[in-house]
Amino acid sequence: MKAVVTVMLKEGVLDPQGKAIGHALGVLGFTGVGEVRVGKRIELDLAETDPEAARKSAEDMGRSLLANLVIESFQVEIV
Amino acid sequence: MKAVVTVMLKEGVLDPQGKAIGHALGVLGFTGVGEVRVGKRIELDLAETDPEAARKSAEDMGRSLLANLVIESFQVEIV
Amino acid sequence: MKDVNQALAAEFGLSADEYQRVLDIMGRTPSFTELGVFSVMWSEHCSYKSSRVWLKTLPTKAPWVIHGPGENAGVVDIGDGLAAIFKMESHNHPSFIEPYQGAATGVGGILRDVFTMGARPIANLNALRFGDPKLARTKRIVDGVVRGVGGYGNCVGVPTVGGEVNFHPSYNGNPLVNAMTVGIADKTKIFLSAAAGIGNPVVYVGSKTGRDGIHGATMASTEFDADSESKRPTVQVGDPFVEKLLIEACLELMATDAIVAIQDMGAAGLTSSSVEMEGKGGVGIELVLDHVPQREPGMTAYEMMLSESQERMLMVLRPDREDVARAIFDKWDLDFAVIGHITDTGRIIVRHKGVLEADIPLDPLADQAPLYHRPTTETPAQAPLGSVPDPVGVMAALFTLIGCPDLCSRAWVYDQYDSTVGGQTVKRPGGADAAVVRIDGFRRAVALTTDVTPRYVQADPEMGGRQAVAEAFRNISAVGALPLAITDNMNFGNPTKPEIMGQFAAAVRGIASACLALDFPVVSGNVSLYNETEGRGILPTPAIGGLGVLEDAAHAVGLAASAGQSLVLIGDIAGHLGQSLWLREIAGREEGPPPPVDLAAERRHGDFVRSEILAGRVAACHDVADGGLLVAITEMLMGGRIGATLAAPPDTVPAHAWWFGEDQACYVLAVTDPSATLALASAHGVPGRLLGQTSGQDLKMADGATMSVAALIAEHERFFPEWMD
Amino acid sequence: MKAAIVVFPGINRERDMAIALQLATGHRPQMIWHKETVLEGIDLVVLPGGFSSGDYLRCGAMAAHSPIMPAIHEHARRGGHVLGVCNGFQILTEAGMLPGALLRNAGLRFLSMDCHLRVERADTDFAGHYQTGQVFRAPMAHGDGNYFAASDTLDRLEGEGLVAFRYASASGEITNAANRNGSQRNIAGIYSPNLRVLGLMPHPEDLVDPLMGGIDGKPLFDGLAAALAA
Ligand SMILES: Nc1ncnc2c1ncn2[C@@H]1O[C@H](COP(=O)(O)OP(=O)(O)O)[C@@H](O)[C@H]1O
Ligand SMILES: [Mg+2]
Repeated sequence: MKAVVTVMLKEGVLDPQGKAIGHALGVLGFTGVGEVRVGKRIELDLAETDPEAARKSAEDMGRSLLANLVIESFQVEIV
Repeated sequence: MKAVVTVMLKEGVLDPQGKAIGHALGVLGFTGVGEVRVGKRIELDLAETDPEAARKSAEDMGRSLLANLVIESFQVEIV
Repeated sequence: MKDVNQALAAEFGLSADEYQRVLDIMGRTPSFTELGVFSVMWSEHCSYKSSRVWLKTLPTKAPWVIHGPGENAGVVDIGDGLAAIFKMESHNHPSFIEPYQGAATGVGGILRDVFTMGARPIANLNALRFGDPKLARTKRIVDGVVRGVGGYGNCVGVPTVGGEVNFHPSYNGNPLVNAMTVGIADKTKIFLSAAAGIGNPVVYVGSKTGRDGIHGATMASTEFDADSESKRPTVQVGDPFVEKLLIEACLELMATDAIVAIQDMGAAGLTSSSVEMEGKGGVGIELVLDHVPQREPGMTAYEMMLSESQERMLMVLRPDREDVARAIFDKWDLDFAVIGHITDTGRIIVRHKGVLEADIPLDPLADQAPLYHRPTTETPAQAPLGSVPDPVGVMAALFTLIGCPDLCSRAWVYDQYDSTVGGQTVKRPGGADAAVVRIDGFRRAVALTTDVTPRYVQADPEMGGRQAVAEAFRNISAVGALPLAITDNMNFGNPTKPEIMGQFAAAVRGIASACLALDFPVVSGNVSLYNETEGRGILPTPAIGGLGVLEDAAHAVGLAASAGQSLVLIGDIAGHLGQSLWLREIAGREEGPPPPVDLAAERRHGDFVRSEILAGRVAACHDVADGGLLVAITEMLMGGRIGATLAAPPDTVPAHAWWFGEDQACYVLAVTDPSATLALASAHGVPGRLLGQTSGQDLKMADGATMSVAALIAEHERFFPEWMD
Repeated sequence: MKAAIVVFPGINRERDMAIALQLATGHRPQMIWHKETVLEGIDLVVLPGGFSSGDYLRCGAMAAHSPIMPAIHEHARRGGHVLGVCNGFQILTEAGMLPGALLRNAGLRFLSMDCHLRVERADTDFAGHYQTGQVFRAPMAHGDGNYFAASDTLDRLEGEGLVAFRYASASGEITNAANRNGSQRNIAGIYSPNLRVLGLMPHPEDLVDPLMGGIDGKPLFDGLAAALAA
């Protein structure tokens, strides 16, 4: 079973990386690019075969390690 | 229109960050975690309103800046 | 928006008395934004209301001091037409909440204090104190803080050249992150913050304003409790890339004559920067917040005035130079906006969307700021220690001490900090008692150190305060530099507790006496109070950042000994074990008075050692500090990967007390002609003694005990990597 | 030798590089802002170390698209010399001027310490003042110096003699312990096929003065000055 944990900065938290990418895209001539936000995509191969159990476990991982809940939030998807 | 560009390391490129996360999850007591891969999720607000044009433009951005095709591959999703 | 009343004022951290004072000054109920302005300006962090009466007693003058406390940073004349500008600042509370960003933005903030005065930053230091290493939380905080310090400092390209790392359970819920920056400027081109010129534009540059860190200044002024989790949205994120651009853009602008006054936006952001600039200049200001570059939609006046978004500066420009300035900030892709102008009203007036959001008279906001003579109680004197038997023997104790968390190698930490960028780092971390950084284009160098031994301060705050300054003096002297001035960072607990305020007052007395005796004035500093968790205070930690100067960087010596040298002790070892690391790590006791500091001896010994170094007669030098004489010697041997044979201690002092007592005013010198050094010392009335000779691979004691230096090194380097990686 | 240092926003070792070049050539190199588009009368173009664009996204990714880059490509195509150090090396790989990529250090920590480099060939304009097999010391200071390339690329680099320096022990052994950032085959620096473009991670420019701990890095600049004299 594969779980994908997506970690993004919370709304309102400065994203210096996104800002710099937005600027660079402008320099490259891409127009009409508004806000850019950068986050992480973490793909986990899990031995668990029950989707609900896998989701619960990935959510635990998100809370305890993968996301820094002070500034980030995360979502889990089972694929 | 929002485009999401997902950038992952290619198969065969060592992912020390993924390895470290896998190790840390083990230390935390999570069992049954196999391979862990870490990539980037880049969310772009685009002024473009046509989904196909937005996709094309995001793909251009992926090729020219967002991914380094020597080590990474990317996918575009329009949401 | 909430009604403004006493309950809201209390939520904002204002006492009933303080709120009454606001009502008296305003003659009406303040607006929400006005209340916000008062609350941050009168917070402990911005107003120094508990500490001001004591800080005033510190010596701040010397012929070489150009600007003492009161400016963004202290400024001293270091010769050759150069000024060194430096300061230390804490980011303790933010670093507990989010270690990486807390530490990173701490570094960013202190850099701005220094380059806002016209200096190019040339060195960073960081004094770190963490809880018990056995706790998982401590590990996480150490990891985040070290990454944060490095992440920011490395990116801005300022070498991180020194600092301290200590552990004690009293910091379990309240780590200390004190960051120091040193910059160099032409001494005739120092930029100050006093605004002037009625009608002059007030200009905002740097990053956009978001909702970051609103009420950070008041957060730094309260204790942590179980609720602090809920205060979390105030975390600020640093952008060192923008800081780097801001440094370059500001320095470029400073080479023109455009700037009338400049001030970084630190704690309490736009509020404190504008209030301070106008207050110092005795003028008024009118701001139109609609022009403030904003990162998020829908921000209110209150939010913009209190935001602590990072990497922003406020300037007053000559009106005819606005275009010159704008072109420079455009070049560096930084926001530039005229957000107001200087007035003659003596008031701060804030408008937003056509509404008058604040109209406050500046004088009373400053003059009538609360000032507390808080009650103090003296720390009771520690009972004398009496004699303590040696349970393990000297070599075994050395092996334990050299590997313990407080004495082991800090390489794991400083190997993550770029210490060489700039190409001027003469003595890197670990290489000498003080870092030595040359000034680009000159022979001259500055010597930098941070010091304090909190367990001494806890046991005897006055002696501990004195010792911290004396150790900084010693570390600077030990590289051959002349100590010039200090910055201090006073980290203490809750000032409303008389015993805490008593620690504070006594530590200030100790610092002041040492500054006077050593001609080593305080030119800048910072106070961090309420460092407590659930009612338990930290060890009182008045960190001292010292700066000295070498006319020629080539004169600097490090601490590594090499083969064929004699080791000479300068100073007297009485074998003082009270509060020593030996007592704690080997005998398991944290007791007794700290070692007494004889300031006249510090001066005499330091001056002698420095003159010997400058005369070229010293190959290496190290002061005796934590761990005592044998630890100091061992550090010199490990540094040079060389062994030594040591003479027996005198009969008058037990061997373990001789080798591990933490007596003050002592140095170990590696020399080739020990008799010349000893003769000169005696001619100067300075005690000296031959300790032994370097040679071979082993440390050999007179009683035959032997240990290979390689084994000592392995033990010394073991702790951090094993713990962290 | 006329040298120019390209100043990208966020780089921070341009002054260190200028000091080293001035020592070797006797004059200050020219500083070129990244928004310029022409390079004229320049023998050596240097891309210095630092954090161009904050090292955000990938190190060097954004600088590789700077307005100055076409002129640098053109300079190299004409056989001009290019030196990229640290961030400069990353920019060269991102711009496709050198093969491979620099990944995050294997230990995921920034590494700031001296390392030892073994000179793989001395018959180039950059390494002429070293001997083949010589070991020299240089400070390194990077978070992303882990050299990666596909194995056929690595084989080609080795086959064509384009590996410039490898991380080594003080006595010249190519060991894992010496390879702290995890680079493939201990590679610390590589050349372009014409040997005129060099990228390397460590900082020889920070070891050109005995006061800073040695002059191990100086031969690189002296060698360049000699090779490109006149
Ligand atoms: N947080 C830090 N950042 C950079 N360097 C540090 C840090 N902590 C310690 N160091 C360096 O490690 C060396 C040893 O530190 P320490 O044992 O505190 O020295 P000392 O006893 O001479 O004051 C010194 O060179 C010091 O500057
Ligand atoms: Mg010391």
